[in-house]
This record gives sequence, structure tokens and C-alpha cells, in this order.
Amino acid sequence: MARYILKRLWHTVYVAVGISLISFFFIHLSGDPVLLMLPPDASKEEVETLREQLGFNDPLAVQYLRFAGHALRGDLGVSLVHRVPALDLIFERLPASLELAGAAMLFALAVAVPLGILAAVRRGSLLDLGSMLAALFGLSMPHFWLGIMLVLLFSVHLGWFPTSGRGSFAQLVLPALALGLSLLAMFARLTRSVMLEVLGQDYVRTARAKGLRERLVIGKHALKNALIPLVTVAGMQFGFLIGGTVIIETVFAWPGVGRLVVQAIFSRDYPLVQAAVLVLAVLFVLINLLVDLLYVLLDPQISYGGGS
Amino acid sequence: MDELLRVEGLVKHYRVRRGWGGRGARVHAVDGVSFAIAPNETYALVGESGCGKSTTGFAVLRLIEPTAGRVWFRGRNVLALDPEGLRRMRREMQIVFQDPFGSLNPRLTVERTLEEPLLNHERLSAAERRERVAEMLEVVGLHPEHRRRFPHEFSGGQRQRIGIARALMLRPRLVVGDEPVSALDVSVRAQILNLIVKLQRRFGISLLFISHDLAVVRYVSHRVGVMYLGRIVETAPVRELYENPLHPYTRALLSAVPVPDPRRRRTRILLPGDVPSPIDPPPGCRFHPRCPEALAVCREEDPRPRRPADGRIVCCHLYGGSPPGETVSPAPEPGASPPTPEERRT
Amino acid sequence: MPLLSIRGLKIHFRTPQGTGVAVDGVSLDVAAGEVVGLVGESGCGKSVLALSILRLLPVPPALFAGGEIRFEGRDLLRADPRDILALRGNRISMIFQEPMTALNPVFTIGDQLAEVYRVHRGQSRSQALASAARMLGRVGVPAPERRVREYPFQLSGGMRQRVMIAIALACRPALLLADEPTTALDVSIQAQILDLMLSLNAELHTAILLITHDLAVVAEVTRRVAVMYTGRLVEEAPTAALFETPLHPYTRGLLASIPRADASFQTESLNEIPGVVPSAFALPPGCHFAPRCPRAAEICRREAPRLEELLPGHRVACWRPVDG
Amino acid sequence: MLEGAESLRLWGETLRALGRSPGAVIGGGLLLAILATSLLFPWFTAADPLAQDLLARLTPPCWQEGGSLAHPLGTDNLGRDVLVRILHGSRVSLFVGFAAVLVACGSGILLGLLSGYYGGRLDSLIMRVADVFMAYPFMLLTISVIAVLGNSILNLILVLGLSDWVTYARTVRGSVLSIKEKEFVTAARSVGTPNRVILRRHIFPNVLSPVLVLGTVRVANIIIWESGLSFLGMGVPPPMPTWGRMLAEGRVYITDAWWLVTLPGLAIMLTILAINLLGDGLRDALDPRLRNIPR
Amino acid sequence: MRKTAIILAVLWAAALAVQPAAAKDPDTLVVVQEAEPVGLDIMQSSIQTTMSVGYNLHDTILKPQEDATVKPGLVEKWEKLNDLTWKFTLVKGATFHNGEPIDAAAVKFSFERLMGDALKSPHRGKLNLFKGVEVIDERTFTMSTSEPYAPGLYMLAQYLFIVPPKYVQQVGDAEYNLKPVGCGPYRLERWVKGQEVVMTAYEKYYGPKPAYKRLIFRGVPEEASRIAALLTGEADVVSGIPMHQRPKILASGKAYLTDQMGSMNYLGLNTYEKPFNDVRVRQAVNHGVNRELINQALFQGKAILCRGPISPRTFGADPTLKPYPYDPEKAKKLLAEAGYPNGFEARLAYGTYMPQIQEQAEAIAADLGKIGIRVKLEPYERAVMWERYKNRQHQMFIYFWDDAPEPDRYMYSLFHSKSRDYYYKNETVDRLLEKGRTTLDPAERAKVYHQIDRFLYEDAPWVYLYVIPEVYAVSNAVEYKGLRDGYLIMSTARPRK
Repeated sequence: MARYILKRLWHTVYVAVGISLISFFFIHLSGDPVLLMLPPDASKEEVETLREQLGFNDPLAVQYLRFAGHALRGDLGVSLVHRVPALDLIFERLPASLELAGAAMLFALAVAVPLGILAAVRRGSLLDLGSMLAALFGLSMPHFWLGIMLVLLFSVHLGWFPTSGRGSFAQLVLPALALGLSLLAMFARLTRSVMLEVLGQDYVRTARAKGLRERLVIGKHALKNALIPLVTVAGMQFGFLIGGTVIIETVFAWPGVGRLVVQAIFSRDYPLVQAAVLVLAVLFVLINLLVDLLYVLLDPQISYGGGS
Repeated sequence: MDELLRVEGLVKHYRVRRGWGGRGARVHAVDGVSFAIAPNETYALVGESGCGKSTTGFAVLRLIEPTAGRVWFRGRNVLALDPEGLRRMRREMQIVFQDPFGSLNPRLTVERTLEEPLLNHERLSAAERRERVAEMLEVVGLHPEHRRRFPHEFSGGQRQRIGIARALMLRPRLVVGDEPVSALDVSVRAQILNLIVKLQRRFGISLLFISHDLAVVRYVSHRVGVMYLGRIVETAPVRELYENPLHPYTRALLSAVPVPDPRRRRTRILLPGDVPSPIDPPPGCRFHPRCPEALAVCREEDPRPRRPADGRIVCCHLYGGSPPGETVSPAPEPGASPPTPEERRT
Repeated sequence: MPLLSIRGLKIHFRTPQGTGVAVDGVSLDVAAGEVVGLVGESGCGKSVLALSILRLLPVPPALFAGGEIRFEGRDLLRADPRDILALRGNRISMIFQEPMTALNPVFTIGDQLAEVYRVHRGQSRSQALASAARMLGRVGVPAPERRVREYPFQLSGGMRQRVMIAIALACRPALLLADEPTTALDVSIQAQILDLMLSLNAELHTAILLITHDLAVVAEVTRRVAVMYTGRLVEEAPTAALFETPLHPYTRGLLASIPRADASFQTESLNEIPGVVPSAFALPPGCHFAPRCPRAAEICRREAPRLEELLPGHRVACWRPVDG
Repeated sequence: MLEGAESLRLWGETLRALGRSPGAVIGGGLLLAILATSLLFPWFTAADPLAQDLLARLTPPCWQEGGSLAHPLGTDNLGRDVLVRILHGSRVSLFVGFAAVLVACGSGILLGLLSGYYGGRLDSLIMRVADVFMAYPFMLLTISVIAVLGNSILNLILVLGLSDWVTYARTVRGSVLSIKEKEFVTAARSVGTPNRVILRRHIFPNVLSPVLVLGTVRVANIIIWESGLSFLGMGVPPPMPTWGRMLAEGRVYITDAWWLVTLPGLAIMLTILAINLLGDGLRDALDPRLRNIPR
Repeated sequence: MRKTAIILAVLWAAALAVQPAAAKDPDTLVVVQEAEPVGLDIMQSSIQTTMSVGYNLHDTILKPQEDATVKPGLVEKWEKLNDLTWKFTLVKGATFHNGEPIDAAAVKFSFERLMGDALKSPHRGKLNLFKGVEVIDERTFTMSTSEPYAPGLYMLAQYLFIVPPKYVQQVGDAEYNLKPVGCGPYRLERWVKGQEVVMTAYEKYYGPKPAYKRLIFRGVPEEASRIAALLTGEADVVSGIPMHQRPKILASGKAYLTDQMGSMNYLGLNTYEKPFNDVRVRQAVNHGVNRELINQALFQGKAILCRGPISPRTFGADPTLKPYPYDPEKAKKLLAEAGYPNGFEARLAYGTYMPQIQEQAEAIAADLGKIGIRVKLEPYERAVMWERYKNRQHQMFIYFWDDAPEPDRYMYSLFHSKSRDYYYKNETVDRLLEKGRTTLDPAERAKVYHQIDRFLYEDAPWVYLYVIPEVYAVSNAVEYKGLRDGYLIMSTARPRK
């Protein structure tokens, strides 16, 4: 167990190094923030001075090593635009991202899993067809379109929820809904297909042969086995969500990391981009580690060391 | 003496991971197996699942790389061959698999499957190849027109015929049959068994027949090696083994085989417990924890092979006899004609 | 009155490829405490038949097209689902071919066994676990108190099948449906399991319907045998009679095609039944075995024979049975 | 791959299996119709998707008050015909979607095959790179790469394709690992078939099905992603219309010209619905477990 | 399954229970802009949305006016000692939000901080003609320039913010950016990152007290959401209202519009290279863009057509000029004369970050297509746009400038060869720009700028497009008049009776 975690932490390290290399070179190749940091009427001398001051005249490799050196000491630099340490900025925004991703996830799972199970159990029924068709529609709606529609309907028209911002629970509802709907669709489809597979397994037949009620057969014997792939996908999606909700964050002015980084990319705020991508990647890896640890609860074969 | 294949001290260990990032454990799948096969002979390895019989078969062909040991095929050490030498050697050593569904590529027609060995080893024109394929299909009892079909269009028995045809395309001298009939239904099994016996004789092939089914083994083979936990515990000509099994394991096994004759009620020797894990085989004789006749010495000492009678080898402390010499197993006298079916089944 | 009485059972399968016939008018009785064998090659419908008794067939695609299954006088096909639930694992139990997959990998042995006691005996959690341990001991699982806390993957194949038997026999059922219970096991383990089943049969007076493709197993274990071919019962007889004087050409061919391991037995060559089993979607008219039958005549290809009692207790469905 | 009439027969069977699923028939038919329309419409109309009529901007569709048959689905903010733009947009959107999937599929299959078949160091190298790509937030990767390369159609295809290879590589690797253990591969080795040929002949065709299913669904995803990138101003460059860009630009007018957002949105939805239905059907048709009927 | 149902029900109930805060505190003013500030120290950023927030926290020594003059601020009176030097007197008793006194030393400190290397202030260049601050006594100081500088006072009014020396030295620049202590009408209450900046009225403010006790700035990037916030009453003042939404907002009856600084859009041409090195081609392009139609179609005729480079609303624009008329025939003729009878292909770059720019670009491209210039559009995000500026890779580009009241503010940086290169150099223009900057007499100065305007009109290095008045939407409950120069100065807002 300890060995395993150590191994996974090593995995985190190489992912971090790989990520930092990719993001460093991509972001540096695409232009220089100095022109953006100064107002357009700044003179050429001003531009040159600032560039020299920030060290952008050094070769890229030198700049990377400098970055890596600082990073090893836990210093990911100061945002060029916000003028505060990049890590501080990210950790300020991270709770919002986690909150939104978590709420969307919770909403999606809470609806999708029962729905998927029902659809699988009543395969071919009207409920199955209807919910799966709805899921397909859910999958094909672009986030921003859905987001704007929700605002128009629930905020402007009905006035139930605030249009944007973060702070109250009411403000969380619409963005979580907009983000969660496509997840819901995906999870419902996944749950259904996983359940169909599990329901075809011999042990489900055994459970029925024992005289268990259908609710117990499905809710206990089938579900626990179906949870394993679900948890994997949910964990991965959660990881994606934390950095990948830019559009929803934009529509709802949600102060998440995604928009912060996209803005940072646009303004070539090198330190901020670097730090954010790193943090997000490490978070992704850690969430997946957490998911793997969760398996211990679900799959005894892993915890007890199987492979007979 | 005339030997086609000779296996000495074959060992295959592999590592498995126990559980979650746990330490690797060593599986002693095959642990010092020696035997020899004469030309035209059918030698069977029989044993329960996990005893290492299939691993032995695969290791002989180097389809898995053995950990140690030597395999001599027509005087050449198979384990020392370079990839090219091995590739050439494969012409002469072939294999028939257990699973009639998994052993054929579902996306290739029969013809493509059967011509593959020819493409690899012989320079033939397309027409010549087609001819050879058609010929072989007839040999195994299929229609030449079947060559354009895909595996899923055949029944299990027919597929197994295709598998046999593939093995015979290059006219090999040795064929390893890895449980070739155990996945088949009763009525089909007889067809395939008869075919195997017929072809073995017709092409003068040596057959290493691997099976868990003692009844089947009795029908096809000349000599039998009984395996238990990675070792051969007893070797004997087929008739002697079945009429007078020596090793307590062989005896128990034979007594446990059900016989389709309700009148014959025999006393069964019920072995207690399960086969131990090949990860930590028991010390001493590997069979001793389950052996009804175990002695004190069995717990301590690994029995060496003995020759209680001519042509018989047994690894058991119950028996005296000289240890076998250089020759691991006796083979038919040099110059002896291939056995006829009558000989085989008497 | 027999314990289980199947009359004219017909089961079809609706698939996109068409409708297949899985069971075609099978009638079969099992008396209390009796051990009956149901033999046939794969795809002959024997497992479908077994599953249909406990209504475990998925409907659809399966379809009950006719007949009835009576257990202790009650018609199972028309019974209330709740009554079936009460029967399952209680009065009628079932064990399956693959003990590996038939047990749920994510619950302990004890949990899965205790469930039966909780459902059918209304025992509390701890009571049920204690009963479970006792039952495990009875089926020969060593150290049952420890085993109840283990998971299926920690057990060997033989042990798993013992657990399955423990689950099946926990409530001392009147009938055990054993669907290829030893096919996945090694010979020596098979012997153990068959032994166990027979001793429990003697002890608990549980009738066993043993479904298998292995004639040798049937010969060793059962008193009476029924042979199925493509969904139909072709022959039914006391075991000794069937093996000694098989009347149906199929049975006879089958028996002659088995190699034997017993010391004195000798055979010139194995008999082959030519051809292959026809598909359930393209069954030949008349007797299904006719195309492969050496004795087939005109009538065989035209009309399906009915199962008739030719000798006492020996029924066969054949126009031209092999002479006794 | 497969040669000749036999392979056609094999695909024919798959098609027949597909034909038995109503979802696949509807989806496939719809997709065919969409593809045919997008390929063939220039034969029926020569209308220019870029032709502006600023004075007739934001004309509603013909069935609404103020609409005219000259612009059956209305006009956009520059007075361009929405119908013509949707038709032209279909070409770009579908092209980008399919091409990006092709790129992702191609690279993913290649790397997955190598990784799974040869194993060892190559495998761990490829899988480590895959881990890195997996952990890199997708949106940020695409945005930063497009920031470097600029947003041309080609770059977009490359970026969307290359950032998506991991899924395919992993799927393929997984399949290869299981197929590698199949007896027919051992059989091929036993008759002396070289690795190269084994990969091409025995493994590649057998890993295609799951990838095919995955690929179809991904086409749909990429069409949506393109619209997301357009939302951020990084999609296919104007003036060539794509559904995604029409949607992203139209959102500005969402309150006064519903058709600008809704119609291309509907086009996307229909296409994605079609693709998904087809993908589901394909999965069922290619999944051998579902082909065998229970007995 | 029952459990999930319960959870769902609870979630839903909670959602309904927490109704949006529709009843807003009447003493609070909520301003919603396109983005939240990146920092609160107005000297550390040149981003408009950030500066708009900062203007309410900080104060300058003078107040800039729409006609490019200044009015007293922290400085109650000033006198010109000579052409290079002013003497200023601070108001009495003014303090920073933390109680530190505002004295001449603080002014000196603020100026030196702004000009120092450590701060890397983007505004440093604005004041580099000033040599420094000489403290005379607690309330008086002098500032002098290196040469006569006509817009001098105006630039001080725009950029010389006064910060408390003690506090800044104590916390450092980075912390000051998060928790600034200014001397403006509002003091910072809290900044919840990503959500809002909350300010409260500073009771001891030396000037007129703001009407609202509390001022909140929020950032909402999506324009539909911003407008929705206004219509639902969550916001009082909203920036970045696109032209086509304006009638709708008025029609809602909930808000009105007010102008502020406009965005003066133009189409730049690379005059260094063919084909735009030929003045006839440049004029042809000017004739080829149907600005009137674009104005009608895209801006409901609310944009102001430009004549020359100086905004028609700015001091110094030559009132006698007429906008280039739309004349495709003449344009074609000019192109033919210049040697392009069949037109040519050209690239047109624009920034994706500019609001509504794409439809303008597409419309312009369509117009140019009619006179034979086949335009390929090149949307670039901000950094790439600038990178390409720097590398002289643009051929045509759309850019914009504020139509600020003081012409020197943009004319010098756009057209003088010493400033950033916008692909046009001309000695006459250089000379005139220098003259405009050093001529102190307003009437004389106006003439110089008229000259510049006319010269550039003829030489046409740009296609002069239009000024789009940047409009803020204001809730009917609030009385607020946007100032054309400067930013969102919310202390002038009053509840409407």
C-alpha cells in the first residue's frame, strides 16, 4: 500500500515535469506579455526596459531552468498581471472551482445513477427510450448555449435565481445545472450500460436464485459492482471539470480557476499559466489517486491482494 | 536412441504481483520437467489445472520463454536459437490450441489463416498456395469451398479442424496439442479425436498431447506423463499406467474419473483439500499434504525419479528401483515401425 | 404426486435474427429425494429448462410458449412473483457451472450465505452469520469462522462450489437444480463435489436435478436420466437401463463416442456422430436428429416422433429405436 | 487490412447487424442525409454564404412576421442568409470533426498498438506521455497551442486531434493487451509470422471496433468543442461559417434574434444525435457479447 | 434509491428557499463591468476595468475635465511659475483612509514611487516629461518639466495618484495592490477575489461626499448575463453594452443609457509596403468603406463618423473636414491609377478580444471586396496581435483608441516616430506633434492640431472609421452621468427621486 502510494507520487512528479515543460514552451513560444503589460502608447524604450527587467531576453532554456529552480523551492512566481504570487491567486480561486465541479457532479450523479439503473432494469421500456433520448439531447447541447438559456429562463424570465456571481447557494444552482446536465447525460448512459453488463453476470442470477427481492438484487449486488467503473469515470470527469469549465465560468461570472487561466493565457501571464496548469495537473493526478484508494472500499480484490 | 524431442530440467517461473502494489511473488509454474518424445510417438502430459502442463507445451515451442532447462529438437537446442533460427524451427514444431473460438482470427477467412504459414516459410505462387490450402482442408475433413468463410461461420468442431489444418500446413514433425478437444461437445469430440489419431499416423507426426482428461489421453497416447504442481510424478506406457498406476496421485486421479457405466461402482480415493498454490509449493514431496500414503520422509525429502520397472518412472518414496540414467524415458526400439491403431489401443 | 412435474414445456427466444426454439414440449418428473440427470450437448436447452423452473429466464427475450411446471402441485409459470421469490433459495435452489462468477466478487462469503437466512428465515445479521459459518462447515469448508469473512477470489474453485452448495442447501430445499456443477472443476475436485452432493441428498432428502453434458458423471450419480437434443426430450430411463440398452440412436451414438479411462475397458475406435447440431433457428422438420441419424427413414424426416414408453420406465422419442 | 470480397462480406454482416437496430438505422440515415446535403447542396444553390445585405440584417425566418422567402431561415447580423450559412457550415464543422477524429484516431491507434504490443520501455514511455497529456487540462492545452499556431482550420484539426489521442491510445492498448493473449496471435507466432505482420494482420483489424465506436462519438464532441473555442474566439477563423461559430456569434443576439443561435444549435444537435445513435448501434453490432443469443 | 430521492428533494427545497436577494439595500450601488479588477493599486495596471475600480479608491491632485482642462482636486490652487514650472498648494486637512495626512512629502513619495523601477508601473511613461517634485512646505510643492508641455496639468490630473508613504513602505507594493489605502471618496471594505470589491464611503473625504454609503464592483464577462443582471435589478450600472442591445434596454423601462469615453475605431494600413505605400490606394480604401451604412446597420446610426485621425469630439479636430464619402467608383479609379486595376489581395487583422469587432471586420471586408480588394480576415488574440505589430506583420489592421479630450494623449503615441510603430512615419507630422505638445497657448495649439488633422486626412495612413460612444446602462433608480474622460467615478451618482 505504502509502496503503491509512493509509486503514484512519483507518477505525479513526472507528470508535473512533463506538464511544466509543455506549458512553458507553448506559452513562451506564443509571444511576449510585455507589450500587453504596458499601455499601447508606451514608448519603445519602456518596452525594452521592462523586457530586460523581467528576464525575457534570456534564452528559453535558461528561463525554464530558472523557473524549475524556483519551482523546486515551492515558488511558482508572481503573476505579471495581478502582481501577486501566482499560487495565491490559484488557491483563492480553487475553492470556487471545486465547489462548482462538486455541485455539478453531485447533481449529475444524484439524478443519473438512479435514472441509468431504472433504464437498465426496464430495458426497452418507454422510460428507457425516453431517458436515453433525452440524454443524447443533453450531450449535444453546447455549454454556453445551455448556460445562456438557463439565465434567460430562470433569472430574467422567472427571476428564481441570480444571473451570475458566487456567494449564495442560489448563485450556484444555475451554473451547476448548466455544467451538470451534460455530465448527467453521460453518467446516465454510462450507468445504464454498466448496469446492463452487470445485470448479465452470473452472480446476479445467483442472487435472484437465492430468492432476494429485485430491489436488493439491484441495489446491493448489481450496484456495488457497477460503481467501480462509475467511480473511475466520475473521478476523471471531476478532474477535467476543475480546469475545464471556462465557458460556464464565463457565462456565470463564476470565479473559478479556468477563467483565470484562460485570461492568463490571453495576457501571456507566464507565471500564472505555469502555476495553474501545474496545480490543475497535480490535482488531476491526486484525484485519480483518491479514486484508486476508493476502490479499496469497493473492490476487495484490490485491498486484499488478489489474482488467484 | 532415436529421439525427436528431448526436454531436460525445464523450469518456468514467473512473477506475479500480489494485490495492491504488493511485493512480487514467484510462481513455480514448471519446476524441473524432463521427458523425451520419439518420432511418431504420442506423448501425453496429463494433470489438473495449474499443474504446468500447458506451460510446458508452450515453453517447448518457446511461445513462452522458459526460465531454465534445455529443449533439444532433432539435436538442436531450441532455447539457444536466435530469432531467425527459431522462426525456421517453427516449420517443424506446431501447435493446436484449446479454444476453437479464440484460436482463429475472426477477421481472416479460412484461406488467409491457412496460407499464413506458407507465406512465412515458403515461396509459392497464389495458385500454389490455394492448392495447398484446398488440399489440407480436405485432409481435415472440410470442403475446399469453405476456404472463403470466416471462423464465425463454422461450428466449434469445424474450427478445431481448421486449427489442426493450420498446424499441419508446413508438415511439421512435432505437434503440441494443448487440450485440443476439451472445449468440444461429446459427439464432436469423438470426431476430432479420431481425426487427430488418423493424421498423426498418416503424417508420421510426434504429438505432445496435453490434457486434463484421463479418458481422452488413454485413447490417443502411447506414453503418459502425469504432472502435479510443476513436476512429472509418473511416466509410463499408456496401458501400464491405466492398469497399474504406481504413484498415489495417479491412483487417486484414476479412481476419481467418472466412468459411463452405472454398474461399475468402484471405491474412489477422495483426495482431501485442494491443489496447493504454485507460489509456495510444499517442501518435500509436493503431493505429501494430500497423499493418503504419505510417509515421514515425504515431508522432508523431495523424491527422486525411480525406475521400478522397465519403461516406468515414478517420483515417490514408496518405490525403490534404480534412478533413471541418462535416458529420461524409454522410447520404442530403434527401427520399430510406427504403432498401428490396434497397438495403440490395446 | 411427483415433487416437480414439467408438462409440455415450450420456451422460445425472440431475437433480432428471428425466433429460436429453446425448449420444445418437454415433460419430466422429479420425485422427492430423487436424483435425476438431464443430459445433452451444449445448446440443447437443458439449462434454459432449469432456469425456467425458478423463472430466472429473462423474459423477453425468452417466451413461455406453452406447458406448465408444477412444484408441489403449484403451477410455477402462473404463480405470483412474490410466491416465486419465497420459493427461490428456500424450497428450490440452484447451483451453477462457474463458481468463479456465480459468487459476487465484492461481498464476503459470509454475507452472501447469510443473506439466505435473513431473507427466508428472518434471522438477524449476527444469527445469520453464525448459521452461515455452521453451514460452511457442513459442506466441508475448513475453518468456516474465518472463511465467512473472506471474499470469493480468496477461495479455490472447489471451495467456491462448496460455498455455492452451502448457499443452495442452507434452507434444506426440496429440490436442487444443479446446472453443470462440476464442469469447471478438476477431476479430483469433481469427485469431492459429487460426493458432497450425494451425501447431502441422503442427509437432507433433497431431490437433485443434475444437468450436465457428461454422461460419465450421470452414470455415477443418478438413478434416472433424461436425454435432450435440440430442445426435445429424446429418451428417458433408469440410469442403468439407459446405459445398458440405449434405445435412441442419439443416445447410443453418444455413449459410443466417449473415451473411457477405466482399466478394463477397451474400444476399437470412437464412434462419430456425423454432422453438427442444427441451429435453434433452422431446425429440420420431423425428428431433429434425422439428418445425422444412421437409421433415419422417410418418416423421421417428415414427422416428429413422440416420447413413448417402450420398456417399463424407459421412454424414447424415435420412429426407429435401436432394438433392445 | 482485409482484402477483397470477403472483407466486404464481413462489413456487410456488420451492416446487417446495424440494420436490426432501429436507433442505428435512424441515426445512420440521418447522418447520411446530413452528409449528402452538405456534399451536394452546391448543385442546387450557388448562394454565397458571405454575401451581405446590411440593410436586411436580422430578418426573421420566413414563417415569422417580417420574414421573407428570399431568406427562408432569416439573416444574421450582417444580413447573410442563415440557411446558406448553415449548409456551408455543415461542411466545415463535419470536416473538422471527422478530420480531427481521424488525426486523433490515427496517432492514438499507432501509439496504442506499439505500446500494447511491444510493451516494456516503449510502453512505459508512451503511457507516461499519455499520462501527461491526460492530466493537462484539455481546454487550456488547445487554447495555448492555438495561441502559438494561430487559428486556421488545419491547426484546429491538428490541435483537437492531437490533444485527444490519449483516449484512443489507451483504448487500443487495452484491446491489444487482451488480443495479444488470444490464441490466434500465439498461433500466428507459432507459424513464424513476424511481429510487423502480426500487428497489421491480426491485431490491428481486431482493435478497430471499439475505436470506431469511440471515434463516432468523438466526432460529436469535437463539433461541440469547436463551438466552445469559437466562443472564446479561437475557433475556425471567419468568414467561413461553422456551426460552432454561428452559435457563438449568434449568442450576442440571443434575445432579439433567436434563430441565430437556435438553428445552428439545432443542426449541431441533430448531427450529434445522429452520430450518437449510430455509435450506439455500432457498439451493439460490433459487440460480440450481444450478438450471441442466450440459450 | 429512496436515499437519493430524499437528497434531491432536500437540494431542491434549499434551492427554492434561498431566493435571490431581490430587495437590495438602497444605500448600496452595484456596478457590473466586463471583468473584475486584477489589482486595486491603480498605478500597477493599465487595464480599463481595473482602473475604473481604482478611481473610486484613489485620488489625483487635479480633476480632469471633458474639455482637456483641469479643476482642483487635492490641490486647491496652482500657479504657473514659468513655462516649465508649476507651484501647487494642497487642500487643508485632507487625510488618507488610514488617517495619514496628505502632504507635499506624500506627493513627492507618490511621484517617485510611480517613476521608480521597482513598481514597473505601466503609467510611468505618461509623466516622464516631469522632472520631479520639490517640497516647499507641508502644503506646497513645485513640479517642473524638461520642456514646455501643454498637456502637463491634464496628465497629472489623470495619472498622479497620491498614496500614503508610511503604509506603502510598511506593507510593500504587492500587498498594497490587494489592500490599498487611498484618499478617494470610497475606502476599501473588502475584496472577495473573483466575486466583488466592496467599498464604503469615506467619511472624512475632503471633497463632496458620495450619495451611496456602499459601492460594489463585480465582473461579469458574458454580456447577456450582464444585461440580465441589470434587468433583474442585481446591478445598477453596467458597462460594455453592445449597440444592438441598447433599444432593448430602453424598451424594458428599467434603465437608461449614458455615454462615456468612446472607442474610436480605425483601419490601419501598413504604409511601409506595397500596396499601401501609395497614397492613392489608401485614399481608395477610405472611399471604399461604406461607413454610413455600417453605422446604420450595426450601430443604429449612433456612431459618430470620423473625419480625420482626431476624434470629432476632441479638442483640435479640424471642423472643416468632411468624412471621406463612400464612392466605390472613385475608389476603383484611384486603384487603377495606382496600378491595381484588378485590385489585390490583402490581409486584415483584428483582435478577438475587441467587442463586436468581428462583424465590423466582416462588413468592411465585404465593402472592400466590391472595389476589388480581396480581404482575408485574420483574427488574433491580444498577445499575438501585438507580437505581429511588433514584427511588422500586419498589412491592414483594425484598432481603436479612446477619443480622449486631450489630443496629445493619443496622437503623439500613434503617429510620432519615437513612439510605438504603427506603420507610418512622417517628418512633418513628427514636427507638428512636437509643436502641439509644447505650444502652451490653447488657440495656437488648436491650430497646430487642425493642421495635423488635415495633413493626415489627405495622407490617409488609416481609414478613419467612427467613434462608438461607449455606453453604460444605468438603472432608473440611479442618477448618473458618465464622464467622457476618466472612468467610472461613482461618487457622482445619486438616487433618482
